[in-house]
Amino acid sequence: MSKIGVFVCHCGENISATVDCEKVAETISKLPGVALSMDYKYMCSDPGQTIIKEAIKEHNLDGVVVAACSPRMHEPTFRKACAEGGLNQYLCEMANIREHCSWVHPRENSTTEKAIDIVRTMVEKVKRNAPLESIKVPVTKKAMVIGGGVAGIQAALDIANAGHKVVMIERDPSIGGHMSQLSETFPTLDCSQCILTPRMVEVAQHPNITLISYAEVESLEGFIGNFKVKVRKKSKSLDEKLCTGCGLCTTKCPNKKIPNEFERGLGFRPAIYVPFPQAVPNKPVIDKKNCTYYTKGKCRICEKVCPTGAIRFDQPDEIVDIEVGAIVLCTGFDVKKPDFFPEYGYGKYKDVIDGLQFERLASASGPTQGVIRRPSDGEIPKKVVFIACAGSRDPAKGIEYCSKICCMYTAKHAMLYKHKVHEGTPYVFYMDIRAGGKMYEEFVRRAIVEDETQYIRGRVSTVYEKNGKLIVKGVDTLMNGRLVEIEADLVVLATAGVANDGAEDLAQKLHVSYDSYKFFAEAHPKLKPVETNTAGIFLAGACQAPKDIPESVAAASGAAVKVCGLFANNELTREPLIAIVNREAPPLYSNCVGCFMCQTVCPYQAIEREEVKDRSGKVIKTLAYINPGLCQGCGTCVALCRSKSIDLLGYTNDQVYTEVMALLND
Amino acid sequence: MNELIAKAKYLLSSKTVDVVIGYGKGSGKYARAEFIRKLDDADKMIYNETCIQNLATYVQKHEVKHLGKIAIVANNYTLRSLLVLASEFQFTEGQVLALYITPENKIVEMPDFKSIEDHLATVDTGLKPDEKEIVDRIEKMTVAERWDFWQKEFAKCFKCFACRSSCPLCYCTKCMTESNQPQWIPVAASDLGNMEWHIMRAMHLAGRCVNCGDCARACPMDIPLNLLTYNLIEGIEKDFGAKAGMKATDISTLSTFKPDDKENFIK
Amino acid sequence: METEKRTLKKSSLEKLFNSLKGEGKKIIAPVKKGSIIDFCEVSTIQEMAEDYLLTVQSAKSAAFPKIEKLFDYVISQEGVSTKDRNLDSIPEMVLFGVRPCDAFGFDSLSAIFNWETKDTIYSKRLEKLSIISFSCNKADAYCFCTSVNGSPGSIAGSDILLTYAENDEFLAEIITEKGKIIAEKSDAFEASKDIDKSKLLADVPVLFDVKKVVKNATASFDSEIWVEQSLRCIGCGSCAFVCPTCACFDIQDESNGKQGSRLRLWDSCGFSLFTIHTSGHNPREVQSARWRQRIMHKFSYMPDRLDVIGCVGCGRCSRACPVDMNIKEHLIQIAKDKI
Amino acid sequence: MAEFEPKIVAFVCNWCTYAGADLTGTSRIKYAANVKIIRFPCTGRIDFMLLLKAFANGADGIIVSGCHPNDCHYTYGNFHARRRWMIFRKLIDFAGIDINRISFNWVSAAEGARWAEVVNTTVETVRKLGPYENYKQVALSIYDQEDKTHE
Repeated sequence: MSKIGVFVCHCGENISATVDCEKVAETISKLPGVALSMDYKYMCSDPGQTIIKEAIKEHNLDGVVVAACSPRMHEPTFRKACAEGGLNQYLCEMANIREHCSWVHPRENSTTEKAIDIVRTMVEKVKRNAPLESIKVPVTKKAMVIGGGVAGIQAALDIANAGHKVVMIERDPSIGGHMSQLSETFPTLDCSQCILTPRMVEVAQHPNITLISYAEVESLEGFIGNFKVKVRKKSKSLDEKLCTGCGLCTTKCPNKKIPNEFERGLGFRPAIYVPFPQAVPNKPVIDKKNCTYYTKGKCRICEKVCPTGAIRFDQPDEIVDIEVGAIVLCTGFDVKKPDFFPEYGYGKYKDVIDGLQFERLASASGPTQGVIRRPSDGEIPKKVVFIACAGSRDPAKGIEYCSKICCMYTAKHAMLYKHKVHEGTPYVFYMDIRAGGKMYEEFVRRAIVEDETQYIRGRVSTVYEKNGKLIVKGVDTLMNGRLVEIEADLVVLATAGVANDGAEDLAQKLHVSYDSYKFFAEAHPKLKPVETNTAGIFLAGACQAPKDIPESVAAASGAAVKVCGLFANNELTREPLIAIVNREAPPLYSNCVGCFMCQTVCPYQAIEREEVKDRSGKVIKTLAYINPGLCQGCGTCVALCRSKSIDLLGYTNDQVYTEVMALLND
Repeated sequence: MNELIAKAKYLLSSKTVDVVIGYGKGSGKYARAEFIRKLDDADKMIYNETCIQNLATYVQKHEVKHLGKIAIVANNYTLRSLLVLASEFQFTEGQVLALYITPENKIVEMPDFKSIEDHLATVDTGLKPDEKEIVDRIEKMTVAERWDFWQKEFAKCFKCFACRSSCPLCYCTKCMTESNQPQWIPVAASDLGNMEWHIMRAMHLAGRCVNCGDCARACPMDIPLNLLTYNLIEGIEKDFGAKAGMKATDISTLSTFKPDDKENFIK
Repeated sequence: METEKRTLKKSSLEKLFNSLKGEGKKIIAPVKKGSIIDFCEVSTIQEMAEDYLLTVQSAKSAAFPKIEKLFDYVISQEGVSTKDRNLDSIPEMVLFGVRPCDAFGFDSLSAIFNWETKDTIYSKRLEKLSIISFSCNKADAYCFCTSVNGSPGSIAGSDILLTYAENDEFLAEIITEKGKIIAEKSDAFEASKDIDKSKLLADVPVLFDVKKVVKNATASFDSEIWVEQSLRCIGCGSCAFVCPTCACFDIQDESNGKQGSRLRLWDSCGFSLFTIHTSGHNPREVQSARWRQRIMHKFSYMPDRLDVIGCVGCGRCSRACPVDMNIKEHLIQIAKDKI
Repeated sequence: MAEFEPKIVAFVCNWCTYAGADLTGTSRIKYAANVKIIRFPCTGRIDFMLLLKAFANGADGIIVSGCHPNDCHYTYGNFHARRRWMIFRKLIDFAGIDINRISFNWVSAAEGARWAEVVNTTVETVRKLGPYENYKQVALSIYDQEDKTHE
């Protein structure tokens, strides 16, 4: 028979005021398997804990029940005490007779009776507790950062500076992301390149960071601390070791009329190109779709002119396996495509552009060297209309959310324009101005007051061309819906920020969940904003939702800290309260019949297939296997399992069943 | 049915399959399962209104599995059972060749899941009017009446588990009722043991049962067990728009969810 | 004792019934329960099924119920205390209107339960049980009593056997002392007439030589026939549970954790877990081995050890079987010279 | 005669309702003592058999409660549980079990007062329904089943 020790706490008066603790202890002492049952004023006090420790030794207890407050309050305390007393901490249970009893009922027999029921139930449970050891999972102290925008850069640098290896994967030929396209940044109007470029270089030169540009994730295996990532290094048609980045090839390339992605199509680039002057790495790649050699089979001029003979036309894509312990997802966002705004004539009229295009126009390194010239004829626009919420907050367009950054950058655009074209007038059509943030409201005020931006509260119904002007028709809701018509020279759309193409695909590869807009989903909206529901994979930046630079950077540092926390130990220790699939002697091996209905209920992709093989290696049976590194112990699979092959340690079928019986049978 | 016999002989002689599971004349009301492995045995095969046992049950049987590749005479229930089994990874495509027999007694070979799925998409797999009628009748009773109705029925049960054994989807090697730590369900065929057993079984078939009715036919005490699953099938189709055994890749109703599942009882 | 022949008028049947009732005996008789006919307690003779061949279940539950409490127990700090069941609680019972094959079944049951040690509860029930059976004047294709040493008019196992004759009379055979007492108490019987019983009985042809079944089965443990015959079998327990002679049971405790009862429950050798060991090893791993066990136990082991055949040819197992495992056919096959 | 005091078992999840019930305590809100709580990590863990077992062991009523939709600590557990209850409730109702004796709720860690209310209303409902006699009889039947053999 088991030897259970029961310790009933008075909690000063908190329990004993309404519960007859002596009677509880006395009644419980008569239960089979109870070796010791006593009450004491403050179990959680040092003397109280000492009593438990000594009782464990003296009575050689194999289970302890502390009848006191909520386990959510003191379970760790008493489990620690038991461990110090030489009893496995998972053989200690708490009976909650304070929050669930003494505090919610008056001083009556029924209250004491209830307390007795509660304690008896835990006594019966603890008889069925098994000693458990915390789970140790080895950790590969190397992180992967996917995406080289400002968030990725920040995360990578933070982790690397903490002394851990980082592999950064960037889809494009250069890191930098959208921030490298920006001219100035709100609310300080300091030059984006000037603050970003040094960080980009730091990444490239950091001894702890391996940068793999022009590469994408193929697949992911493994679990927290032990991921195996397959990465496809897209062929650059270039031997990077030999290339010095002299750029001769790019000047000699005959095919120079390719719309430049970096300039958002406002400029051109050759087929062999470096995305932008400050690119990192600053070495060219060949754009196979547009290269004459790849399309027509002749040319090879770059190869001829290359002083180091670095061009490799026959270079294949390369798949590399990388083992990492944690992953930070920073794949950023995109903006809505032209076809989305037929009513604004985007894509139809050259002078209707989006915010990022305006950034390029305003950028000193841009196609117009920072002079605001409209794309159609290079004229300097006299009237510019900025349309906020182009797509955002528009259920009709399927985007119900606020893209958050547009209000600020629109104000910034208006200012930049005014600063560059003093005689010009900027107009802004807006729904609401959302300028929450340090110095943000002040910034918008400046745009309105100092730079005389005309803010018109209302939506634009249509934009059309009439003798060289863009007619913008809208309403001013503050002038009780008066129709407004502006003859603009340039129209700038603050297009909605949306998830990247392929975000869904990537999410599925990494088993992270995503919301209905294809933005990656955090594990908890408030308390786990940088975690995903796949342990070991973290989020930062605009791949989660539209974010501005400070937010992205903050999130990145947050994610970096999570990674460093994970890397702080050689093994990560987890509570062993996880599900396990039962094992039986052959020929049954397990009650599991491998229907894998459990696999789809698991929120953590913790359930894998395990093959039982005979000596010859022939598969006899395929069973569910629960990865202890991934299981979080919710137990949904346990309740679902028809053959009762899965059980949840700490809440086993035997334990919960017994609790029901004990609670109802006195 | 000569066409069927010829088909069986061909499949065996051409080594397409090692055994054809079909029907032969029975000694009672229903035809019995025959396992044709020799050409001459094929002459035993019949197909008529007495052939209603859901032969998919045998696909899971140890000895039958080991006979080799299987061809199985199938009706729509059999086909759906096969797809459920497939969706639960109990056999792989190509292991079982279904010989579906049309109402016009034409034999259609269904070697892969797609052919079965395409066929099922064209047939009416809903509850039959008479089935609906019984469910409605019981639903119209008061709770007390329903309780008495079922207690009388369950009292007949002596736990021979013919319902379980005859069900193609009850294939656990160790049934929950045999798991004894804890002993979830009393082993005794007592009123409680019987009620808990039948409710548990029905619940384990929720979203999986294809409504073949073999459990009720198998019961020597004539307990109308299929009513329990009829009722589930109705509700599951209404609440979740789900129907078991229509696709080999289906995810079972209870193994998934929709954030907007509608109920009216959780306060 | 020597069997006494009497006559019972159909009209006096109720008199007999009521006299038994009058003694406060619990009377079990075939009753129409919805779509099936089963043994139930009846308080008037009218509740009895009008016209029946056989009940779905056998009569064995009168002495070997599907649930039999062996003892109660209570767990306390001092340990476990048990309370034996009170045998006096077992009621005086009469099986009224059973068939000869059912009555005959108790011979094999007793052979098992009282093999080496006498099973007190079973014997007590049997002791308090009187059997008034009706000969069969009809049979169906599943019947084969005559092939296993039985007959539609067999007196074996009955206390009183009634055989329906023309002109609303029964030929009554008072077989045992128990029967005699019943007869006297009831005062329903009349002096015997000269009736040729054999003419009144159903015709059940002998289909196989049971000695050959015993010989061949015993000799063919490793025969392929078991696999062949059992391919169709789905391993449920319906055959065993309706069988008058199947006596396998399982011992289980029912408890709420602190107190409970130890029970004896019907079990079936057809169940896949019937013989599984704690080690995981199962000596009868496949259905064919379990089917062989069923046949061998009835036709080899029991004749060998208990000197009875474990089958009375009632055919219930075949009627109940969901997949038409017709035992008659299988026995005929086994009886063939070469298997 | 003293008022009937129903026995009620509450199956609750650790993260929302159990914490909510703790809050009821810390806020010193009083409620009926008839209800006793069994703690689970998640409503997804609650096996439907446990509800039957509660009745079989003499419960007159049952409370099942967990996190509101979208608040599940394990993201989806309560969604799976909701489906399970939708199906199970219909089934046992069809089998003649009184579903008015089972109260399903979402009670968050912040809803201490609501927990008290859930308990009190459930206790009142079940008190009106009275002891779950016919279920208790069936449950006890195991001990006298042999006498019912020939019913």
